[in-house]
Amino acid sequence: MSVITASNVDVFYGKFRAVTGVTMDFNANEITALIGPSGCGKSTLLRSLNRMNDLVDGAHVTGEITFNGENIYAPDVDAIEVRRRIGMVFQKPNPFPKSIYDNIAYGPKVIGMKPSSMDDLVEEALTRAALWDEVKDKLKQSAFGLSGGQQQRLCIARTIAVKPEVILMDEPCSALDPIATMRIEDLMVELKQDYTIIIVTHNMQQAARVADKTAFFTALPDETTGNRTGVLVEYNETTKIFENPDDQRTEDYISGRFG
Amino acid sequence: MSVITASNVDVFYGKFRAVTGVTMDFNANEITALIGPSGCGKSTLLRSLNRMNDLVDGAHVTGEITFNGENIYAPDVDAIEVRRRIGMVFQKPNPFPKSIYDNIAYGPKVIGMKPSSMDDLVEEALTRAALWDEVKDKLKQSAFGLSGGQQQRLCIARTIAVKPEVILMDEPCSALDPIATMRIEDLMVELKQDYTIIIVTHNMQQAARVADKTAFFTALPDETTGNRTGVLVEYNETTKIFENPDDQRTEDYISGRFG
Amino acid sequence: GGQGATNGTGLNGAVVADGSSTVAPLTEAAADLFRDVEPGVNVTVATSGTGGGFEKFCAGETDISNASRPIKEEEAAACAANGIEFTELIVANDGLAVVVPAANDFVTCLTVDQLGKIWGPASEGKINSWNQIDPSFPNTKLALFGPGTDSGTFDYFTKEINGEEGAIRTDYSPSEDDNVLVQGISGAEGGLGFFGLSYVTENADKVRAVDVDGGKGCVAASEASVQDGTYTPLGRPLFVYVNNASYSEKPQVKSFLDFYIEKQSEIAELAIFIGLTAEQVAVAKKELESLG
Amino acid sequence: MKPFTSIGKIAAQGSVRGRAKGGEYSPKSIAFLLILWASLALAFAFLITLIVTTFIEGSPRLNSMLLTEFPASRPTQAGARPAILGSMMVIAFTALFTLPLGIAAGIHLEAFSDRKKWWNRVIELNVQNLAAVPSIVYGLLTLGALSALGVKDKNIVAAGAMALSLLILPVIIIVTRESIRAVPDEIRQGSLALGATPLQTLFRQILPSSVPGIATGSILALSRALGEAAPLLILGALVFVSFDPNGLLSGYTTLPIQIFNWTGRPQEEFHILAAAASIVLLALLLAMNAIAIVIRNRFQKRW
Amino acid sequence: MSTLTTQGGPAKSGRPSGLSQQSPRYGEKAVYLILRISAWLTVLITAAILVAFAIPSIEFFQQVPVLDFLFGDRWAPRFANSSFGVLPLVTATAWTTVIALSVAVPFGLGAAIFLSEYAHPRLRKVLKPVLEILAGIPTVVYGYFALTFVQTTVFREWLKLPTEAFSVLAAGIVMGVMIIPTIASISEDAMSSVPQAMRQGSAALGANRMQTTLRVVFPAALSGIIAAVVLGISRAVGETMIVAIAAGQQARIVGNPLEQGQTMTGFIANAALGDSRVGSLEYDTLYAVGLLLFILTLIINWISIAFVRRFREVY
Ligand SMILES: Nc1ncnc2c1ncn2[C@@H]1O[C@H](COP(=O)(O)OP(=O)(O)OP(=O)(O)O)[C@@H](O)[C@H]1O
Ligand SMILES: Nc1ncnc2c1ncn2[C@@H]1O[C@H](COP(=O)(O)OP(=O)(O)OP(=O)(O)O)[C@@H](O)[C@H]1O
Ligand SMILES: [Mg+2]
Ligand SMILES: [Mg+2]
Repeated sequence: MSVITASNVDVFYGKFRAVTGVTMDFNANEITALIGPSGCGKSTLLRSLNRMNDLVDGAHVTGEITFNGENIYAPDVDAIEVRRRIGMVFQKPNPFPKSIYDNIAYGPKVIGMKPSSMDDLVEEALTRAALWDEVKDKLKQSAFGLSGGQQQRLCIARTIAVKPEVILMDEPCSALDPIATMRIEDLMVELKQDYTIIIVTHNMQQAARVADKTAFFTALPDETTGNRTGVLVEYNETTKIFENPDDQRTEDYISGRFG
Repeated sequence: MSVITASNVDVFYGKFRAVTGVTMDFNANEITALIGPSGCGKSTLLRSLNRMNDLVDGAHVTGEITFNGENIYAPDVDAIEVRRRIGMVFQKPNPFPKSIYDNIAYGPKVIGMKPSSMDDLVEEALTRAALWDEVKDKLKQSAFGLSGGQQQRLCIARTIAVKPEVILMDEPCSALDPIATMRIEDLMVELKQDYTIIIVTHNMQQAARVADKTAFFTALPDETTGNRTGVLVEYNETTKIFENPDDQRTEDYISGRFG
Repeated sequence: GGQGATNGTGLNGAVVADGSSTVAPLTEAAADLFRDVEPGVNVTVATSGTGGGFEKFCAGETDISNASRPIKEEEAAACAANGIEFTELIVANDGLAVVVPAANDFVTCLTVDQLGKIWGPASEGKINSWNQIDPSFPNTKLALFGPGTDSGTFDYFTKEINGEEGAIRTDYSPSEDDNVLVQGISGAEGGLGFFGLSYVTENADKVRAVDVDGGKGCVAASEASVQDGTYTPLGRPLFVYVNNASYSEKPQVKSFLDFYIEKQSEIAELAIFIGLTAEQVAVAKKELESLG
Repeated sequence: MKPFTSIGKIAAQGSVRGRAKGGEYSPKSIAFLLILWASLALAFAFLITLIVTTFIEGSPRLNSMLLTEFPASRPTQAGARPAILGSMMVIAFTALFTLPLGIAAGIHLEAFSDRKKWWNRVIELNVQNLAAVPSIVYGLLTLGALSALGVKDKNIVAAGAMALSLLILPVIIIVTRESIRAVPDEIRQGSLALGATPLQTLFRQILPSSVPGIATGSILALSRALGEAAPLLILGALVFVSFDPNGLLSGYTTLPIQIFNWTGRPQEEFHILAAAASIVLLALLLAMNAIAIVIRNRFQKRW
Repeated sequence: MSTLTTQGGPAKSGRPSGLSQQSPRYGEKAVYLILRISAWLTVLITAAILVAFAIPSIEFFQQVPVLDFLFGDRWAPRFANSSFGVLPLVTATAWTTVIALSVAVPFGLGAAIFLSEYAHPRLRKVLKPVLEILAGIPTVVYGYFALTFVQTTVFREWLKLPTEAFSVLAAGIVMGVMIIPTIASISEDAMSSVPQAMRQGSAALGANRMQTTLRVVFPAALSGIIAAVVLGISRAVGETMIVAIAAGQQARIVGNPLEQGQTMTGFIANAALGDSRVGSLEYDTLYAVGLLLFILTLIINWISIAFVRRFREVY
């Protein structure tokens, strides 16, 4: 069952077309990985899936992106609600300059959730993000005191706390060491029971390890302007992409990596 | 033949001992990789090899580090001269806000080299760094216009231009995409004909691909204070480390990665 | 710059004046007119106040000291101690006007005694309403305005009206800026204040002067009454003091002062003061001649 | 481990259509934005009224005579020439005194002082404190210092420039420090790793990169000094100057003082003149700010 | 590709192979010395302030007991029957400062939030320099505006407020307007330097712009905002021309904002315009009040530094 679908999506920054003609479905309770060389528009596409691109001046989307069948760019859709339902974790851990507890409680508060016990909600979010044991004694301390990997898990916990349906992750491990990376990968696999996860990564092994499906993007010169623009080359089961890709460019990219 | 030797080196930040008791030799014309989990002191040790740590408030080194047999922390040794002879490339490409040409010419100028032709010197440095063909038509343009991978090669070229004997690299590819990474790895292998290279990396495959020798570090609780401090666990031929490590912790780390 | 136009006798050098801010516009006007004749001479006019001016004058720092009152004994002594000889010149007349809002329709004349009752230190906090001055006046709150404590005008008024320099009730609104006083008086129903006649002339739409009875009946402040001495006690002369040595040794100083007296009526008109009587002019000329 | 009752499995939660309660267009958000708009608009409206009324009042005398003539007792013939020149000269000397000193001190504090030494922290704290001292205190300080040195003539260009220099020196130091701090540490490390000395790194990498910040901050500080009247009044700056100031020891007046003096005159024409002179002063400020913007745009580097 | 002859092997660099210093670099030592001396000069300035203010102040306090000065409620230094209680000046300063801040802080922060969080970058690029220029309008101009327009036209003619020629309210409000650009500009800097990642993180949780602004950006920028407000306080306490012109010159305890009052700076400006002889009691009075003003700004500044330390966030 597809939760998010993109049909013929172009994303522009002003006049510059960063992504062209992407059509793909993202399935519920699966991890989908987006891979491809730098600048091919992975982050751009990801941000357009939950309207984070609205925050970038001049960015706009054509084509259709639906969430549970509804066009998220329809005029009567509130971007705020979209973002609450489709959460996002960023490349660099970005905890708020608040205590660990307040980092988690912030989301539920601003969206007006009224949990019977905020403490329980914080504990559960941290537990799901496999962070509870490490921080339970210092909930009132600043989140900046955590290590990079812990901060990233905090950001995941924060996202879980507002009960989204989809979690977008943009290179969530690139700032982390292998051990922290492993923990987050384990976490992703665990979370996909309940959430749909879409992840951008440069790390081919990571995609191979965690993703159910993988999409390979690359940047090609635009037919009309000649500027380079991101296109979807191939989208398939992860094993297929890594073992027996249909497209030569996918093969080159993947084998180049393993060369 | 060992170019740099460390004997029983401890590195402190103020009272905090970040690295404890490291003894190891770095051989000429080889690539040595330093691996280990985040915070185990790889960068700290690397920076102490060319006295970049002098720039950090409160950092100091005990034990002995020699370069060509001379103790680089001896009182009459000039840190500036040490840094010229032992160059460094950083995790994030850090070109100067100048033209590509001036980025390369800067080093030779400040250390008072008087090359017969600066143009030749620039060309040669860029050629060695496998960047010449890509930039030869835009030498006067700002270095910020280059892609991340090009910027990193520019930084390598800049380092080569002052003719160091050793090049230290601290995660030089972590900000780059796989294709740019590959080019830099090729470059390292080529450069080791003339230079001694010491590289810190989080990417196990990278170490396996390029390094002659690999050292595995980890952080252990200090016997006296209980603070975690970096120690050298195992140092050997790369193949040995990856295929048949002596230490269980090395094995765990490496296999965890590949898990 | 600015020089090089028609040259009188081609004098140059500086004439340094300092002192009362009341008299400064007069000396500035003189300097202004003088520049047309002797563009090479730099006349500077600073305003350190009458006392501050004398301090510099007696230290030999200035050639001319503007003063809104005669020099005091201790000031003269300071001059003598430094070997500074000087000459006093009257350069214009001024009337201190007693001022009410233009809209005030009940006061036309105040006696010196009434003024003393209004302004005396003893009235502080006690005399607060116009009908305490004269029962025929309405029960309107008195709002008093006057120059700040640093001016020659303040010294003069307190001495003439309250008998001692500086003796005055402290609950009036002082300002060194006469325009501010005009604003204040015109805006208060029961406003009353005192300052130079020129500000009344220029602000006839906002304030008016009342007559003053110095014992010989009500006299309006005007050019004639000030010049003929009937506007007592608030008519007063304005002075400049000249350093004798400067006058005899610096041709530009001599030339400037001669010009000052020669053109006094034009200058007074420019600065909106009252010119000298023929008699006063003769005295001044004689003083200058005696300096050589 | 507790069961995840309150988070649990995420069921479909209905439509994303319609305005969320805390949405971008909730009444609260719109009210908030209106308040922000209003504060900006009101502040600007007030200031623009101020400028426009000044402009309207001064426009009859906004002619070349204002720039070329000396002050005069006849308002129709008076101009602000010596005041304009005086302002420019005082500001020029202020810049000359304070820029080298302030930049050097800023460099020392930011780049070379060891913050572990208590005296360096004292200097830092001291600079912060000096930046908050009112201008009139610097006027009194200069007056007192000159009296103590036995200088009699305090209404000379040198004294005015000294008071204003003291006033803006701490600001220049702080601006320098901030601009240097804004240069990424990678640039510094990159240079040092090539064998450049700290001073070479400073002069060839860090300072060129901080030029926009230092220049903009300094010009803003200087334009503040340009509008100051209080400290100069305390020093007894002249009000009637019939000559062009011609050096450090020359008497002078400045535009703010001339304006203050003219507004104090009885004749309405002088008030008009004062308004016109205010416009000239604003034009000078505008010119200085334009220079700052040009410098900022020309030298600005993107990291 | 040219051959690598000049590049050569690193060992053949032609320089001595030892690591000891190649030249003593005397020039560099001289430069360091110059830099250090410049920094120390600032301490000299403070020392000079202290000495310059201490000497006349000591003379003053030999004639006027410190307690009479600090707690006396009648300030009449130049009248025949003189008195030196500084409280009237302090109350007037307090009134004008509080009024100015209650104008400048809300409006300044409102403008700053708008510019940093809502305005289009191009609009911000135009408005910010305009604000900075407005901050440079000479205060003499503000002063007359306060007196003739705000006090006379607005308060008395339009609103018919029971006030006379001057009021601390008119001076305070206009002073507040004067300070708005300062507070707005510095707080805008502080908020703009909060990393974009914070805003994105908040938006991704479903917070709207107002929530992001008030609950994430504002607290994160708090130390900078406090610094801006404190700078505003110092400007208000130290501002001279506006109060000298519009607040009035009568030194008396100010009971309500429609009254006039002489502030500390107003007194200094007026007294300095007059003829105080060096060494006279009047002259010393100037410095005693100046010293009090200096100490007050120091105290405000120290409090602010303590606050900023407490709230500083490192990203
Ligand atoms: N805010 C922006 N304004 C204008 N252009 C942008 C913006 N963000 C990205 N781009 C451009 O859009 C293209 C795609 O960028 P994007 O960041 O999506 O690439 P990416 O695939 O995520 O790369 P990476 O792997 O380096 O993160 C690039 O050419 C980039 O320069
Ligand atoms: N400038 C510094 N001051 C104080 N402590 C520091 C400083 N730099 C690093 N440390 C500490 O020293 C220890 C080793 O840090 P280091 O950066 O060398 O680790 P690393 O192995 O390079 O980690 P990573 O893989 O994350 O780069 C860490 O505990 C770190 O917090
Ligand atoms: Mg990306
Ligand atoms: Mg590191």
